[in-house]
Amino acid sequence: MDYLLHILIVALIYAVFAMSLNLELGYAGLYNFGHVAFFGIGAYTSALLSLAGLPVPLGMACAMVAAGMAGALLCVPALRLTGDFFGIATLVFAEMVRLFFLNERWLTKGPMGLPGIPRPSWVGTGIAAMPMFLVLCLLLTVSVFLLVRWVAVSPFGRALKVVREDEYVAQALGKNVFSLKTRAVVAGSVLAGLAGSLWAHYITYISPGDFTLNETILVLLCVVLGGKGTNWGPVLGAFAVVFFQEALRFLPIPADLGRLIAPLQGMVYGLALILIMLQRPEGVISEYRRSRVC
Amino acid sequence: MAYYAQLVLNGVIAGSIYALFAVGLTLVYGVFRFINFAHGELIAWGAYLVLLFALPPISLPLYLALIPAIAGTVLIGVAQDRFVYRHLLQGHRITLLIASIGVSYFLRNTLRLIWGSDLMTYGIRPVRGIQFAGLSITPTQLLMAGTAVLFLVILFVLLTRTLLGKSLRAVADNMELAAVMGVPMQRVRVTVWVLAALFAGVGGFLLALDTNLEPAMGMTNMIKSFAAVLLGGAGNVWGALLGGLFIGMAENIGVAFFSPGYKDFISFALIFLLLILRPQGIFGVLTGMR
Amino acid sequence: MLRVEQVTKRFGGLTAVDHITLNVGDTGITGLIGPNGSGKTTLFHMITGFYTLDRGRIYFQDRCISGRPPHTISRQGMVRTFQHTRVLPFMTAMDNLLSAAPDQAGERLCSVFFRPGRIRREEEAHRERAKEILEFVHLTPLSHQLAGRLSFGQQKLLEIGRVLMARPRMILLDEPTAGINPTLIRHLVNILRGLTARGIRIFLIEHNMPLVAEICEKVFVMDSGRLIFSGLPAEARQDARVIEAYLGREDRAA
Amino acid sequence: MKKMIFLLLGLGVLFCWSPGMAESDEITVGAVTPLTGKLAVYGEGFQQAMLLALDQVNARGGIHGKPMKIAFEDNNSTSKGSVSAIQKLITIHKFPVIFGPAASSNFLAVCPIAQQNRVILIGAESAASAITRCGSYVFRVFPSDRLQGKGVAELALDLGYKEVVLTYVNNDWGVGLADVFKEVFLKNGGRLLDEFAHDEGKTDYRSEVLRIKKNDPEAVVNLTYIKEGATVLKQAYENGVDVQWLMGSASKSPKLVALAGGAAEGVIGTYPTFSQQTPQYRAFKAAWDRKYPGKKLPIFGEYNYDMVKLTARALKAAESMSPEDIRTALMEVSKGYRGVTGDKTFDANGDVGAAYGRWTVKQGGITDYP
Amino acid sequence: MLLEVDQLTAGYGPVTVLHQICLELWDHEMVCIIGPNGAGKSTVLRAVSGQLMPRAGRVMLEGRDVTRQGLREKAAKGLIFIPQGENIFPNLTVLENLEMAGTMLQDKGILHQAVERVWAAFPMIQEKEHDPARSLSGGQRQILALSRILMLLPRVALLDEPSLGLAPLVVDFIFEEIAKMNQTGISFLLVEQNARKGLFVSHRGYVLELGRNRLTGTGQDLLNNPEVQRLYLGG
Repeated sequence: MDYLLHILIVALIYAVFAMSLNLELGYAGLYNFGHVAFFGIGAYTSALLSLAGLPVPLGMACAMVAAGMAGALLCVPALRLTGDFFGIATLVFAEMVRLFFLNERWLTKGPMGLPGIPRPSWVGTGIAAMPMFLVLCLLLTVSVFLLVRWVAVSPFGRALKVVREDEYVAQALGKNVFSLKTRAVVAGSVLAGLAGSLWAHYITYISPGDFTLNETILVLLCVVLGGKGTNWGPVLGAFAVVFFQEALRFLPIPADLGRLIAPLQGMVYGLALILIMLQRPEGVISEYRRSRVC
Repeated sequence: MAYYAQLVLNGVIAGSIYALFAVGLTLVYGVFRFINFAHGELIAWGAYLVLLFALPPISLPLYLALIPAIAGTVLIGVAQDRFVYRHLLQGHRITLLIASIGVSYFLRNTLRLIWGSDLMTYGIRPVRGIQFAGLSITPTQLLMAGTAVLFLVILFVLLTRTLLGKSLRAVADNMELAAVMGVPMQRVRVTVWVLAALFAGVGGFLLALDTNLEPAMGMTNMIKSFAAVLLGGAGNVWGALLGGLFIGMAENIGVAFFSPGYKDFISFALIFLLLILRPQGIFGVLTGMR
Repeated sequence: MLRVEQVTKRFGGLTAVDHITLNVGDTGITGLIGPNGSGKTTLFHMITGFYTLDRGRIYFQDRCISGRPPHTISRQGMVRTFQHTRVLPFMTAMDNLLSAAPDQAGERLCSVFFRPGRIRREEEAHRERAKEILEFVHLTPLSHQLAGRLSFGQQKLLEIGRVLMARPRMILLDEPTAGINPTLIRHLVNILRGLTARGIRIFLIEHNMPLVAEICEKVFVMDSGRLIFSGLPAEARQDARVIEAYLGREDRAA
Repeated sequence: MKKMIFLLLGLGVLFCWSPGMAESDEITVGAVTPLTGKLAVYGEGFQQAMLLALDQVNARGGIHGKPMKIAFEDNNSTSKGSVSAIQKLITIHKFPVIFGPAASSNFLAVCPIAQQNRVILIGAESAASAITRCGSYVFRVFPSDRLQGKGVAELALDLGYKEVVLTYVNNDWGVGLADVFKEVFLKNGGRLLDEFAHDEGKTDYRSEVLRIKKNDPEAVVNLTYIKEGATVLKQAYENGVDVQWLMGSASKSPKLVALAGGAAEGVIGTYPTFSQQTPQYRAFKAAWDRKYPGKKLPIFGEYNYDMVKLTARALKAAESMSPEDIRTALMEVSKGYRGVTGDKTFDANGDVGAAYGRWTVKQGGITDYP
Repeated sequence: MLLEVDQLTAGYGPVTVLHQICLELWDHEMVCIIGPNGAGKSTVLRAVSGQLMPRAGRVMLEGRDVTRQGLREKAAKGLIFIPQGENIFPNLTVLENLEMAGTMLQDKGILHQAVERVWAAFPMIQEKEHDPARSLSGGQRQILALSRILMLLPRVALLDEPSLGLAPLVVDFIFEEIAKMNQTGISFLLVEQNARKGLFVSHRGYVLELGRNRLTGTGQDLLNNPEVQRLYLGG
């Protein structure tokens, strides 16, 4: 049963991660291809602080703050770029962050990674901790979901959509585009930091190898598969992707063909991205579906 | 002193390969206005296809294996366009970029599926470098630099002396006008993909000849070549050449001062800075192609 | 209300706007006309902050606005439309309007979380206003339709409604009647007249000359980046330089 | 939307239908193995060695007449994959014994899970010294880095190299080993001319090689893997860097010679050794050649073999199939057990001791350094 | 009749710009389309040339229906289109621009002859043969664009606002050159904002208003027609 708990926890963490990306990609139209950087910053901050003896909730809060600040820092230069160049800049930023984790051994222990990251004390340790951790994740995911939905339907969310649809119109209507985008990225980064710190406290071990381009592609897939700009889309996408990954373990594949699985999985992801872009760029859940009916 | 000279020399040679890749990226960007993320996979496929034809059961000598391999790479390049990008050109550029990330992921994993993640080699015996004025250069490195120069010269001739090349530049300059004048658009777009794939494939082969083959070899090189593209001003072929040389030298010389763990960091930081300092320069497409 | 002084804009070797000085807003509707490529839209872009100025200054309500970013200019009460209609296609007509409401507390992320009550009240008020405006531009039945699915003319009306929502003191319209049918043009004229009655100044670029003659109290004529005429529309028709700009030079042609 | 629901349903069905559940008529243990990802190169070899041992166990009647089986679970060479894999093995299949993943970072990620679930985790090739502190349910048949780092330092000093350049692969294994090496080497009067990490999985190490050349050392300690090691050797050779290369156990493979060609000639390295003259080793070699004719022995294959054999022994000796009993049995049977790789007696931390041997490349083959 | 446009309807996306436009063009004739901004003049040329597919109506070239044919096919039949504004390739040299203009000429020799014709007619751009076209002045750019007519020697040339953005003296020069080409037997369908200029050099003129035929007649008649002035300036 713990295995199912494990999958659920992973899926929930990914759902938070995907929702944070959706805030930028779906609502503000910012194609952040380096979102994993904030996930990683959150994970490392939280892990380092709680290893240093800080209570876990405080560490998680600091993780969110740190990720948010990193997001703000990235915005200042990167938001001057538009569209795909913003994407490339963020992608490169994420690689730089990963190389920082890898090489600044005094801080992050470099490739050795950080083992033994504690879980919140009230969650408990060992096997008993799993259901409690699931509850924690569920609580946080639901709060994030409600929060994101609240933001999305608020005038702020509407202003973000205006920026996404037409920056010139937004400016002509008196919207400070730079500031709106910055706030979207910071909010997205804070939530990504939360997801990252959850991840760190769940897995209890992190190393720079966990925060590569592959993770970005995975979470990007979650968002575009589920439906960007929608509330349920990223959650659905995260569950679909995580469950798909785990389902592969149950395929009766002969041991000597085992090495084929990961590439096949990668091919499926790549193909999924291509097909979604070709057939249904808006994802499974469409942002405009409801209005189309009337 | 010789130490730094050697670093520069190595940088120049690495840079000439980056330039080969950058040219393809720049051509595609110039004509279709999107960053083909899957360009790196053309590099890797070029290298691996040579291996396919050079190993049993086909067992061609390397230079002969190169021919079908490059043909195969070109086919992949054209297929990318035919099956994916062509259908998306009307839409948003981001859709294209995500699709090209998908293509890249798909192709790289196909490579893994066939050849595995293991490091491969053409099995060339290591040869002592030729010593010259305190510098050392291997025949392979010479071949790399020579081929890069040769191909860039061929490209120059093609773009400035042939009607097709001029059409290509015309399309990059003003696609609508080119269509009005009856420039054969279909041929031009195929040519762009053929050229991009050709340069990537040949570059990939040279890279593998010099070092080894691994599935992610294209990915890292593509990102660095992108730095070269930006440095030279997107679309500018000679800019890409200079940009490639600069990136190659920067990361090689950087090792003398930083931890080698930060080798990639240098080119990434350079991309980041360039994007931010010269966001306008990026759009100087195909200027100075002469 | 709006003063443009010695404003110049160059693109490469081309001088698109050449030392323009004009004064808008002492009358209800002011027109800006001129042949294609004479720099009208460029001037609009400069007034609303989308282009930087190479020279000159612009004052709105006696405050210098040149060099300010577009959104601050808009917040001062000068709101524009675009030459090609730019509604927000994937948002409903209602949301199109709501998003234009000025100075929304709800657009600050902090208040979204900490002052929900105020935002709800504010939204309520905006919604009421938006309904009035939809009524005013005759789009009430379509308020929950995606803006992209409206007809071209309806989009034009929506765009004007959106400008109104921003509580402007002056609105800049770039070719408001381009591509819409005569009935709708009449409708539009009525709307514009209604606006001036509320004290909103209108500055518009227009090619439909009879319409300009009908509604504008004052016109400026531009040709090749220069201001060649300012005065009453009726006078403009008689002015040799204006005729020349439109029809070509008499001496060479005759 | 409909399609999506069907897809989810399909996945759910796949999910619930889990073959290979532990059945009562066979004894199954789990194994987290890098069958994909960057360590897949080694993973296949590990697997083959384990299967070889398994065949022998089952040929001799298995565990009390029941055949023994190993359920392999891939970890994609990542810590995330390892955690998922071990979760599945522990909670779905409820295996009492699990063979841990290669690479210390992956092993370290899973060992708290095993310890907390009270499931026995055995490693065959994870060397990080931190594993010693993993807990009472974690064992390894591979000696800790501490021993190997010390071994390389002693090798350098024995050969008379007091001033060397140290380079190591920038991952958990390389960094851990380098730290121990440095400690021992410096304490015993050695001096480092330069010290730097090199990235994992690159194809161009020329600038690193030049950095070595600049220091003009007599010897270079290069603690790295096969791929990286071969590339460094090859490019150093091309650049005319003629030094004595001192390497660790992870590079000791015929593949190193295959990749680096003549450039690998003369390399000296250490490895946790065991005599190849023992009957155990000869039997193992013969069995390997019978089962996999023409295939070279994989790196760490012997350890994987020993791990399976030792586990089988413990399973036989255990009073029940509960992890506690197996754990007791494991400690018991390991006492004085002589496997292919020598004495496998577990200490209180579940570690084994080792003797370090030296290898060298001579005429394109790997032999013992005299 | 060389070119006949019958009941042509066309537009972009949801907008219909042209409503049942009818035009005629005879051999050796120069016809000018005038009308206020937004009348759809340029759209007529796009729809006739094949750059924009008409929604309804017919385009007949020398009695054959070519409505559904594309730019290349029509160009092969002797109908070419020179768009307004950015109608050269700035980063190609002048010579390369000409080669692109003659891209439909299959034979190298013919191309060479065509280029020679251009050099003979416009020595001032020959001087800049190897300079990038972006270094040309506005008038030279327009000449370079018009050279395409000299190279291809079509039956009909559709010309969109050749005077756009040019100084008055240069405009006169451009129109003189157009008139010269007309005298060699090439028919022109011209869109011109500068109504007097356009009508003055043309045999006949059409006046469009809001995408519909409004007036037609000889150049002189239209020039003297007060209705034209009213259309432009209102009142």
